Amino acid sequence: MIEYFKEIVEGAYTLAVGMGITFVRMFRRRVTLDYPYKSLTMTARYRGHIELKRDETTGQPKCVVCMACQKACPSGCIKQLDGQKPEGAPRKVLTAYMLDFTTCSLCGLCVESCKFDALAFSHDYNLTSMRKEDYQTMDLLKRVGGAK
Amino acid sequence: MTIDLSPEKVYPLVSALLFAGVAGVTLLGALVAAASRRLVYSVSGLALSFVGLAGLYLYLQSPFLALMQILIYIGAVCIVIMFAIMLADVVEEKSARSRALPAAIAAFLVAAMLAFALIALIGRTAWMPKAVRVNAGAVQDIGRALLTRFGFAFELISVVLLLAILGALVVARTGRGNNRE
Amino acid sequence: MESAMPVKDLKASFEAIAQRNAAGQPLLAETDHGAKGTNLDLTVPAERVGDAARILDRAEYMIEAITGVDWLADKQMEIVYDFVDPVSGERVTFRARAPRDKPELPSISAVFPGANWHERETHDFFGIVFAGHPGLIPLLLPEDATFHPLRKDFAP
Amino acid sequence: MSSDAQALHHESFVLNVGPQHPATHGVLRIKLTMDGEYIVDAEPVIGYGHRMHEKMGENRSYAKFLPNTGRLDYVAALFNGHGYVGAVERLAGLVVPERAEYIRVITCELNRIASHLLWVGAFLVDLGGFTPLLYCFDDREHILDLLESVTGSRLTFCYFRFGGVCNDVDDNFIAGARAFVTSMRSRMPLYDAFVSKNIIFRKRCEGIGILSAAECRKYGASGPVIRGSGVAYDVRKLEPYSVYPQLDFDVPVYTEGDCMARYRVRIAEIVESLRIVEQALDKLPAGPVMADKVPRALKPPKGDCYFNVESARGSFGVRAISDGSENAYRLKLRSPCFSNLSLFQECARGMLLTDALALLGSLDLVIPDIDR
Amino acid sequence: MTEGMLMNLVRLLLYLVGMIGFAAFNAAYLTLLERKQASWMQLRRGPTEVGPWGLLQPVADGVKLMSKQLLLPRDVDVPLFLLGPIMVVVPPILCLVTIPFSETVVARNYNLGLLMIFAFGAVSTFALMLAGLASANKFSSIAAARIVAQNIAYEIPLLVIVLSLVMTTHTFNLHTIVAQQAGGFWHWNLLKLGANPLMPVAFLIYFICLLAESNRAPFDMVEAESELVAGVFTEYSGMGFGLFFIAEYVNIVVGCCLATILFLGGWHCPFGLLPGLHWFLIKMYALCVMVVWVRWSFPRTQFYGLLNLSWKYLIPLALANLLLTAVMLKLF
Amino acid sequence: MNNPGVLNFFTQASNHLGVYLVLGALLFAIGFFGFCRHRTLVGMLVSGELILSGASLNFVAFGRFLAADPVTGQAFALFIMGIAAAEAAIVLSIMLAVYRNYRTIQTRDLKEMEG
Repeated sequence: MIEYFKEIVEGAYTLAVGMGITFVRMFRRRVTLDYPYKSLTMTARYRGHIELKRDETTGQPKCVVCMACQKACPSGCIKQLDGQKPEGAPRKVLTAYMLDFTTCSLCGLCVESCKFDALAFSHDYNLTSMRKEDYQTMDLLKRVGGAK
Repeated sequence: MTIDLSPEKVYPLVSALLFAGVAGVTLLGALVAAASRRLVYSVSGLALSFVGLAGLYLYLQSPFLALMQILIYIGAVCIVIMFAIMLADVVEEKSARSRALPAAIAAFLVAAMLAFALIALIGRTAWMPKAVRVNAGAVQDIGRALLTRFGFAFELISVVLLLAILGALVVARTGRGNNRE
Repeated sequence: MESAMPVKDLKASFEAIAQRNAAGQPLLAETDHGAKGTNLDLTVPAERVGDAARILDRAEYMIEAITGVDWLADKQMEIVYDFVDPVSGERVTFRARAPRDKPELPSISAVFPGANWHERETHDFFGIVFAGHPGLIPLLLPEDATFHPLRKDFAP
Repeated sequence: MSSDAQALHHESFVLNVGPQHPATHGVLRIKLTMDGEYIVDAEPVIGYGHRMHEKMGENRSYAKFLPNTGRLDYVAALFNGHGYVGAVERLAGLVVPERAEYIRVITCELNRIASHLLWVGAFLVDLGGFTPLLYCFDDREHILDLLESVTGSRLTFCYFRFGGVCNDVDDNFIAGARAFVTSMRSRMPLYDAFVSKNIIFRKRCEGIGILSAAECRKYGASGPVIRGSGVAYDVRKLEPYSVYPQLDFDVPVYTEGDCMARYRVRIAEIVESLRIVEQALDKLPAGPVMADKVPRALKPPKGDCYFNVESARGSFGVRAISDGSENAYRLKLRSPCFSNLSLFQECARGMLLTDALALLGSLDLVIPDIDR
Repeated sequence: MTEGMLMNLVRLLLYLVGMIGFAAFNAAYLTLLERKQASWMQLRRGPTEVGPWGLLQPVADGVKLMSKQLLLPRDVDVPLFLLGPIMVVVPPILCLVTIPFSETVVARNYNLGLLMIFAFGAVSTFALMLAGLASANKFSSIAAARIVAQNIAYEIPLLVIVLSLVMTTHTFNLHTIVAQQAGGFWHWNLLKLGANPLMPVAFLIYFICLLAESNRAPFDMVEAESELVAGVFTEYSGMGFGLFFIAEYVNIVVGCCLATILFLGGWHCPFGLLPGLHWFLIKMYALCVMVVWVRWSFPRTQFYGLLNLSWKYLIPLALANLLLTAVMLKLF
Repeated sequence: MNNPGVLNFFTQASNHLGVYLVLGALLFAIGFFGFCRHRTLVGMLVSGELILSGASLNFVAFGRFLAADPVTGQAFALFIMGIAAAEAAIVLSIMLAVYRNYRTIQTRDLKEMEG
C-alpha cells in the first residue's frame, strides 16, 4: 500500500519537474535564427561548390589545366576542363571549367589535389534555381572569385 | 389564403415537425438496424434509432431518461457492440441472406402481422388516464423513487450489472486464454 | 560469459578441422591483431564450416560478419567468417573456399541465428548457396533479383 | 496442432510498418503479423536504400571511396571514415602522425556525442515526446559547428585521409571544444531530470524489449545494445586502435538488457566521450597531421586485413583485400546496424506494438548503414 | 408566452451560430497557441511569417485545408467515412450551448446540463470509432479499438468524480453550480475541503481524465503518430481531417469550461471582486495552456500503461473520493 | 391546411399516447423482424435492443399519460437500460469466446453446440 502511494507521489513529482523544465524554457532566449532575415557567417573551411582562385597580380585564374582535380574527383563532376597555350604565355590558360554540381559530394579531394592553389571552396550556400541545368553545368570560369 | 405566421401557430408546428422528424429517425434507424446486411450499418442504425428515441423521451417530458439513453445506449452499448464486431472481424452476411430469402419474407410477414395486431389493439383499447399526478417526474423524483419504492429492484439491477461484468470478464478471458496456449 | 577461451586453446581444436595444404600442414596461423585485425586466421574445408562455427559458439564467440570474395583467377569463391570474443576482444577469422561455378557450403544460421542475414547478403552479392538456410531470398537486392553484383564478371 | 495453426492464420493480420512510417526513421519496412496488438512475427524488409557501396569500393581508387564512407552511417560519419582509412592504412602499412590520431579521436568522440544526442531525441520522438529532441538538437548544433569549423561539413564528413586528416585543428576549435565539454557536462542533469527520471519514460523503457547477452552474441549485436545487456564489448578497449590506449575512460555497462539499459549506456557514453575529448585535448601533441610520402595513387601490397572501430552504434568493420592495384579487390563493410536489426525479429515476437516500436527505437538504427 | 417561446427559439439559434463561431475561433487559435507555446518551450519561434507574429497562420491553415481535395480511398465505407468527421465535430459544439460563460451569457440554462455534456461526449467517442472502422486501414482500426478502451476506461473515473461533485452541489445545473461558488477562491469547489478534503485530488483526476477523453498527449492513442501513423485520421484529407482537428480543440475547450465551472468558480473573480465573462475566459484559457503545456512536456504512455493508470490509480481514487464525499455529507 | 383535423392531429401528435404506443409497436415489430432475419449473434443482439427500446418507450409513455406517478415509467425504462447494458456485455463476451473457439459468429454454424 505504501509502495502504491509512493509510486503515485514520486511519479507526480517527476512529472512536475518535467513541466517545470519546460516552463522555465518558455521564457528563455530562443535559439533559432530567423534564417531568411539573418544568416550565419560560414566558417573558413565551409565547403560550398568549388570555385577558381584568381591570381592577385594578373587577375586571371591560377589554374594551369593540369587536370589533377578532374582525376581526383570520385563522382566525375568536373567536366570540360580545357585550356590552351597562347603564344608566348608561360603556361596554359584555362578556357573552360564546367562543374556538375548535382553529383558533387563536396568531399574536397579536388581542392586537395590542386598543387597550384587554384581551387577553393566558395562560401556560397544560398544557391537556388528552378532549373536542374543550372547546376548540371556550372561554368566556373564565369564565377571566378565570384561569390565572396 | 394567408398563412398565419404568428408565434402561437408556428411554434406548435415547429414542435410537431421536430416530433415527426424524431419519430421518423427512430423508425428509420430501427429499419436500418434490422434490414442492413452489414453489421456496422446495423449498429449505426441502432445508434440513430436511439438518438430518435432520446428525442421521443424529451417529448414525453423525461429529459433525464433522454440523456441517459444517449449516455448508456450510444456511449456504452453501441460502442461495445461495435467493438466486438471489430474484434471478431465479422464475415459479411451475404451468403446467409441470399439463402434465407424465403425466411426473411416470412419474418417480414410475421412482423407486419404483429405490428398490425398491436396497432389494432392500441386502437381498440380505451386508455384511462389517472386524473391525479403525484409529481412532475423530475430528476429528484426519479432519484427518490429509485432509492425508496424501487430500492430493491435498484439494488438487484446493480448486482446483475456487477455479475454481468464479472461474467463477461471470465468468459472473455477463458476464450482468450485457450486461444493463446 | 566468463569462459573466455584464449585463442591459443582454440587453436588446438581448430587444427583438427582446418584444411591442410599440400605439405599436410594445417592452413592456420596466429596473426598479430595490430597488423591483420585478427588473432587467428584459418581455412577450413567448405563442409567443416558448421564445425568451426560450433567450436566458436562453445567458446562464446560473437558473430561479426560473413562475406565472400570472388577469386576469379582461381575460379574459386572464398567465404570469410569473422568472429570476435566479446569478453577478451580476440578475433578468429576462418575462410572456406568453394568452386566458383557451383559455390555451395553449409549454412551456420542454425548455430548463429545472426548468420541468417549475413548469408542472405552473401548469397545476394555472390550467388553463394548456403545449404540448409531457411530462406535464401534476396535481402538487400530487389526480391526478384537474379544477378550477383559482387562477382567479378558481373556487368550491369 | 494444425487447427491451431489455422486459427492463428485466421486471426492474425499483416501490418506494414514502413517503408514510409514515422517510427522507422527512413526506408525500412517491417512486416508485422499481428494478433490484435500482439506481434506474432516481425520481419524486417531492408534494402530500399541499397547503393552497393562495396562494388563502388572495387571500381574506384582507394581515395575516391572516401566520400562514400560518410554516406553509410551519416549520423556518425566520421567513424566510417575512421574504419575505412584504418583498414587501408593497415593494409598499406602507413604510420599516422600522433597529432592526427588525436584529432581523429577528438572529432570521432564529438561525433559520437552528436550521434547519441540525436538518438536520445529521436527515441523520445518514437515514444511520443517531441520536446527533448529540440533540446538535444540545441546541444548537437554546437558539436556540428565545431566539426564544421574543422572539416567543412556538418553531416557527411569527409575528413580523414590515408595517413592523417586533411585539415589541422586551430586554437579556436580547441577552445570551442573545451567550452563545449563544460557546457555539455552542465546539461547532463537536465536530461537526467527531464528524460531519465520521467515516470512515463521509465514505464515505457524499464523491462521493455529485454535482450539477453546470449542473444546479442548470437546475432552479433554490438555497441550500446550489447553493453546494455551486460557485456563490456567495446572495440576501443578490447581491440585498441588509434590512441585510445593512452586515454583513460570507462566502458559503461548495464545488465538489465532493456530499453532503459540501452538508454543509460548511451547517456553514460556521452559523459565518457566528454572525458576522452577533454584528455585528448590536453594531450594533443604538436606536429604534422599527415604522414609523409603518402603516394597520390595508393597501391597497397597484396594482402587482406580487417579493421574495426567502435562506432556510435557498435563495431564498424572494414575488410579490405588488395591485389596490389589502385583499386581494392574487395571491400567489405560490416555495419553495426545490420546486425543489431537482425535481432529484432526474434525479440519482437509476442511483444505489443507499442513496446516493439520502443525496442526498434532503442536499437538506434540508421537505415543507409543497414542497406549500404 | 408564445412570443417568449419564439424569442427563445431565435435566441437559441443566435447562440448556436455564436457557438459555432466561438468553436471555430477557438479551434483555429488554439492551434496557433499550441504551436507558439510548444515552440517557446522548445526554444523555437513558431509561426512568424503569416501576419504579425504569425497571427494569421490559422487562417492560412484553414484555407489550405479547405482547398485540399477530400480523398476517398478505395475500400472505405463511404457513408460512414463521410459521416465520421461530422459526427465527431457536432456534439462538442452542441455541448457549448449549455455552458454558462457568465451570469447572463448562456445559450440555454439547462437543468441537466452536466449530464448532457457527458451524453454528447459519448456520441463523439462512437463517431471517432466509426470513422476509424470506416477507413479500411489497419492503423485506423487499431486506433479505433484503442479509443474505445481508453474512453470507456477514463469515462468511469470522470463520471465518478463528477458524481461526487453533484453530491456536494445537489444539482446538474451548471449555472447553479457556479452560483454556489460565489465570493473568492476559497469558495471554489476546488478548495471546498469541508465538503470533501480530497477535492484537489478530484480536480487532478478530472484534469487527467480530461486529457484522456479529449485524446491529448500523453494519452493521444487516437493519433499516436510514431506508432499508428495518424491513427483514426490516417485516411482523411482536407477538411475531413480539419473537422477532426476542430473537434479535438473544441473538446478541449468544453473540458476546460467544465473544469472552470465545476472546480474553479466559473465567472467569479478569485478575490471576490467583480465577476464576469472575462474571469471565465481567463480561467478557461489558463487551463487550455495547461493542456498544451502537459502535451509538450512528456512522452506518450503505452496503451496498457494508460489503462493501468485508469484502472489501478484513477478509479480507486475516484471511488474513494466518492465514498468520502458521501461520508462527509452524512456527517456534516 | 384544408383539413384542420389533420393539422390539429399533427400538431398535437406529441401529446397523444396512441402515437407513442404505435411507435413502440413498430419498434417492437422491426426488432422482431430483425431478430428473425439476422443470422449473426451481433445482429440478433441489435434487434433485441430494438425490441427492448420498444418496450421502454411504452413504459415511459404509459408513465407520462396514464400513471399517477410518472416516475414509475421512467424508473422501469432505466432498469431496462441497466439490464440491456448487462445483457450486451454478457452476450458480447460469450460471442467473443464462441468466436475464438469456433471462428464464427454465425448462428447456423454453431450446430455442433446443440449436441
